[in-house]
Amino acid sequence: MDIIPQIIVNSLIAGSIYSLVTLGFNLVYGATRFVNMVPGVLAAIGGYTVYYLFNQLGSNLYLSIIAGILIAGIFGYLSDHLVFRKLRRNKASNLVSFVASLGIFTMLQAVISILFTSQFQSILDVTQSPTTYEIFGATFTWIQGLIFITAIVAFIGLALVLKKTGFGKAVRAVSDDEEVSKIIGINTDKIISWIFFIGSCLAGLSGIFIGFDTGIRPTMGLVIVLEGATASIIGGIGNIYGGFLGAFLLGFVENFGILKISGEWKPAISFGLLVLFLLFKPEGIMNKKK
Amino acid sequence: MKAIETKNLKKHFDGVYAVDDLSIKIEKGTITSIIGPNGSGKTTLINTLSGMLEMDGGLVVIEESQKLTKIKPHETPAFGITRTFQTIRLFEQMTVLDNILVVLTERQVFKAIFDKHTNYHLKIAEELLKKVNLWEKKNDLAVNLSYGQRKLLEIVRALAMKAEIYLFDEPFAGLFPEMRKIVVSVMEELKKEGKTIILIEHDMGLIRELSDYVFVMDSGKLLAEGKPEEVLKRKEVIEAYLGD
Amino acid sequence: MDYLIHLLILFAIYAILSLSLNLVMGYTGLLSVTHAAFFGIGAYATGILMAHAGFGFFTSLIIGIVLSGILSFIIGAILSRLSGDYFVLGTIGLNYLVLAVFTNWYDLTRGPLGIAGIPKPSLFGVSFFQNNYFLILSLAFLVITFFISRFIVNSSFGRALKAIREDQKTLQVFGYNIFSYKLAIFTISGALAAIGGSLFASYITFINPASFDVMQSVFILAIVVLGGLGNLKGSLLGALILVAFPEFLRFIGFPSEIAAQTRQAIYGLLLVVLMLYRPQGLIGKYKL
Amino acid sequence: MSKTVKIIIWLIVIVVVIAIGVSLSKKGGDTGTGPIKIGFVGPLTGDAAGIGENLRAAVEVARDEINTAGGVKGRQIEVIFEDGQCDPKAAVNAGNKLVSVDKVVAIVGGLCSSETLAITPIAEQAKIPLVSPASTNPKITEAGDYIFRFVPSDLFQGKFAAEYLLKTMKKDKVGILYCLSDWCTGIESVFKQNFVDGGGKIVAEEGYQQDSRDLRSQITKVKAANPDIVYFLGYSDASIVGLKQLQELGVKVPIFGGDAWDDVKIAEGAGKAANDAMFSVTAAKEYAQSFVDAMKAKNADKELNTYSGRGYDILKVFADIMGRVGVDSTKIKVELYKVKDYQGIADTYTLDEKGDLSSANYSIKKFQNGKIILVQ
Repeated sequence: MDIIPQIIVNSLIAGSIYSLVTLGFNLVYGATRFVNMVPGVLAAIGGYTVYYLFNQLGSNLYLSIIAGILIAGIFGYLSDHLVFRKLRRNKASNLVSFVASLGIFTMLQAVISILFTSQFQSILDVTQSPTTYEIFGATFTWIQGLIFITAIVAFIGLALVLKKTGFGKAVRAVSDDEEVSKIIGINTDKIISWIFFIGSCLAGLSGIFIGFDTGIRPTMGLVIVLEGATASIIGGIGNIYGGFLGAFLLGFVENFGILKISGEWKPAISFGLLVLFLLFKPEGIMNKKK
Repeated sequence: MKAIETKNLKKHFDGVYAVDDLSIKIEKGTITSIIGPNGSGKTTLINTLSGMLEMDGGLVVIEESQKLTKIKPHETPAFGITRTFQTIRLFEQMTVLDNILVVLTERQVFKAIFDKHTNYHLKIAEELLKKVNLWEKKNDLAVNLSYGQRKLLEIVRALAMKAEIYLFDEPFAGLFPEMRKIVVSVMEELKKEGKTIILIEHDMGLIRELSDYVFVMDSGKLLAEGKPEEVLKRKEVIEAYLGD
Repeated sequence: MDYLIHLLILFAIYAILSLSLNLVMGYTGLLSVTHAAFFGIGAYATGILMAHAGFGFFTSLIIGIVLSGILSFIIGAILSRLSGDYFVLGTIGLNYLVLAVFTNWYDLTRGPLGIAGIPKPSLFGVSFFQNNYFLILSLAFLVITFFISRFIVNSSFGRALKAIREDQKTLQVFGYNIFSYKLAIFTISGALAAIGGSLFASYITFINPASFDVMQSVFILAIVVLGGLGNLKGSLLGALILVAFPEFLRFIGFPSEIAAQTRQAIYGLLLVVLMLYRPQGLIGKYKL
Repeated sequence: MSKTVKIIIWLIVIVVVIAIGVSLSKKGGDTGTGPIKIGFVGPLTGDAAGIGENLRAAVEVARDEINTAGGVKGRQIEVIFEDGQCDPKAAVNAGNKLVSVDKVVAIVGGLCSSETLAITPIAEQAKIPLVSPASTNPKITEAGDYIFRFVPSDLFQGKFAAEYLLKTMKKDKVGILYCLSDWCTGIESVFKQNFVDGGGKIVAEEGYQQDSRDLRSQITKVKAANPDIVYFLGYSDASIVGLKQLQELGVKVPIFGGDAWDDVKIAEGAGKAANDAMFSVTAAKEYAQSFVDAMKAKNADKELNTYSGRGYDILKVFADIMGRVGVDSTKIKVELYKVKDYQGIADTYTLDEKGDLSSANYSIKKFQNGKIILVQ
């Protein structure tokens, strides 16, 4: 049998999940200019919120999902409000912000482990086998289809918001130059808070989807945020269009890569790609060379 | 003898030329001022000459012999070029003394590991720092000095290089009169030693007082050149400034 | 009190690691999240040579140092071309790559099975099997590492490193080839970290890839940041605190089910608080 | 001047530290009164914490039973639980503390082979018997005189699986999926060798990271190689995901796994996707209802696996031996080598001269609608 269609589908699924994280990562990076590890742990928070509400308390699934997204968003907002905003006031360097984000990441990840144990958990009721669809001999489940569609919708939605609305203009202004935006009367703290909130909601959403598709565990965040960062470097850091493209490219390279070499090298492929891009095309595919 | 020349030098940012086909010649042993309104490309010129920006076209000639189309920053001392910065760039979280010693001591990696400063270096540093009244502050971090002191430290750091060509980017800006006097005397001393100084300055009084020759830049191009007293009288020069 | 000795040995190993990282981070200003890779290279070199090839500890140690030096030279050559955020991400990526090699180069590293039965060192017939002898050995290496590091930071080379940290572009104008400086300090730092790795392999007697992952790099980074950037004594202090702290929790009867996580939560919090109020660490001389 | 002073201070500090160390290193040992201390090392946090907590509960059940029955020669047993996190460094921390601070007379553990391999030198040096209920790494056989285990080495299981697939199931084209851990790679290499030697063919061999949750591309490759059967080695988490993804991707051939699948969580987590997937598992014994009830009382009945029973058996054996020869570690060791046909709740144990089980019996189980059923 021909396995190419299946590998393509696998790549698209992986790419869709990466793209959600990458969208959030790039949005926040664009405005704050530092590598933020927090979205990784927010993905875990999103997943665990749904797990807690839906699996443990038996709430409505859709309400749980909305709650999961919002709580990830709120945590992201709080991280900005309590830590990063102060660091901006202190004129802290991007490295200080990075270390602080690493601290928040480590701390929240540990708290999740204490509350929910380090065990792997599945969210959906798995005693029923999932509905699968077939296309050109490649199969995928309805949840994977949903992930793909959501990724596309989230991307288009975000692109439209940034292009068409006043809020989008303000976001772009802040991303271009925070100081100037402040001078021309934009409340940059407020805009950045919103950016954090939206970016974190996207990270939470990706965590929830990962929970549906496979499952969740407290330490899931590191790989998620690094894959997100890798995809955004490939596409062009801070550029949401580039990030979207980079996410899918990463998905394809990873999954096609192991066609030729054995599966155990999969993580090496993505990080190898990261290092190659850093060296030879650090501005990424979509950004202009500096 | 020309200390340094540019021939059709070009530097652009995203297609906007900051230095546009500039050809100037600077006589050795003189103080040459470069003036012009903000954004006329003065600092870009200095950055290009010191290798901090890559040139996009043209040529730089050192002492009428070495023709350069590409200048790497760490090679500029070999051409006898050193500089100060418009916005102060000290090694902030290092002591005043270390700021000087770092430009005096060994550059080769392997030698540098087994090298510490010698008394000779220390004597030079002492001499230089005393010149600008910073010797007592030698163990303070550069970041803790006052603005004027920082400006002076940057100037003596350049002096420590023992260069042939000094690029001073607004060395007087924000200084009190007594500090200005120190800087003026430093420059006169350098000139006496036969060194070449390229000075960016806005204060017309100082330019008249100090410089032997003036280039006026506007939008990356050469607008006028000549002796200060005659250039500063020209109509197009006055207009360029007033239009700013 | 073998337990105290054990803790002091761990302290010595982590102090060596944080001293060597401080050279790169605190003195040269390069935020590296890949130190566990060098730690691992040293450990694997010693483990493989001693357990599988029958070499002695000191030969393995020297080979480990040289090997780690060479590899960190190569890694440094890649990383020295990057700066800022790209540098940080590059170091994380390289840590993953090195880890992937540990995990997948089965014939050499025995993959996830790890290398077991690594012997303890012996010198002139004296075996360091007893922990108190091993402690002397570890402390001796710590002292050597400390003085090498101090020699380096007090030299002209060290002064130039600090200047790179402060403003590398300006330093270039004064005639420094900063690329070779960064490369040199990366190589030295990697080689010194290998000492920690060798001691670790020979002390724990068993190594597997999981000990050298990114979180381990983060832990070493936390030691350096906590103790103090740009101050070698800070690295000693940081290592002492972070090695002793979990044991303190253990002894005040903290429930062991959540001890490991609580420790993580606390040192995460510690990093945040330090960055907000004291970015140079406890006795640091440099703010990131 | 101040520099020399500093160096001298340093030297003094070092000398003092060493002097304290040497003087304190003389051991007290068991005093003959108070409770008898037994050490425990296992993952109480981290990925394997679930199995670790279960093992802990089983050891507690054994301890409570012994103590309620009057203890050992009138002395109560106290078990000191330390977290090894499945990490060598954490295990060494724990092992050192047990040996030198608590001065335990014997150790149960570790669970992961990485823990056990890291603490065996400590136990060996301190001459304290250590019995692992779960570490299957073949290396442990040679780990030392004081090192025992109540679980068969992986060598047995890899060989058993190869023979079972070839002879009983008559499948000779296998596709292997295995995780990158000591347990998976250990069994995989033995299996591979025996399977090929027995005339079988390996058509695909794909590894995956232990914490990976996306095995689709590996499975796609395995499926494309058209195997008769898939040999899938993994721990609970990855196995749940992998079994689901095998089903999603339409792999219709039988699936066979290893003893880590003896975990109800997989049956529940993977649901129908796991149906009919078989696995080899050590020990055929069904737990007695009293043990299950006691575990239930500790809230630990959800993931009853073979290891918890083995942990229970180890503590019972310790109590039995100490009741006969006292708490002298060397005597306990000698008695451990004499364990023969000991009827435990999880298995019947006979130890060989290396401290390993002399033979291993495997049975076959399978998943069925969220439950685990014994096949043979």
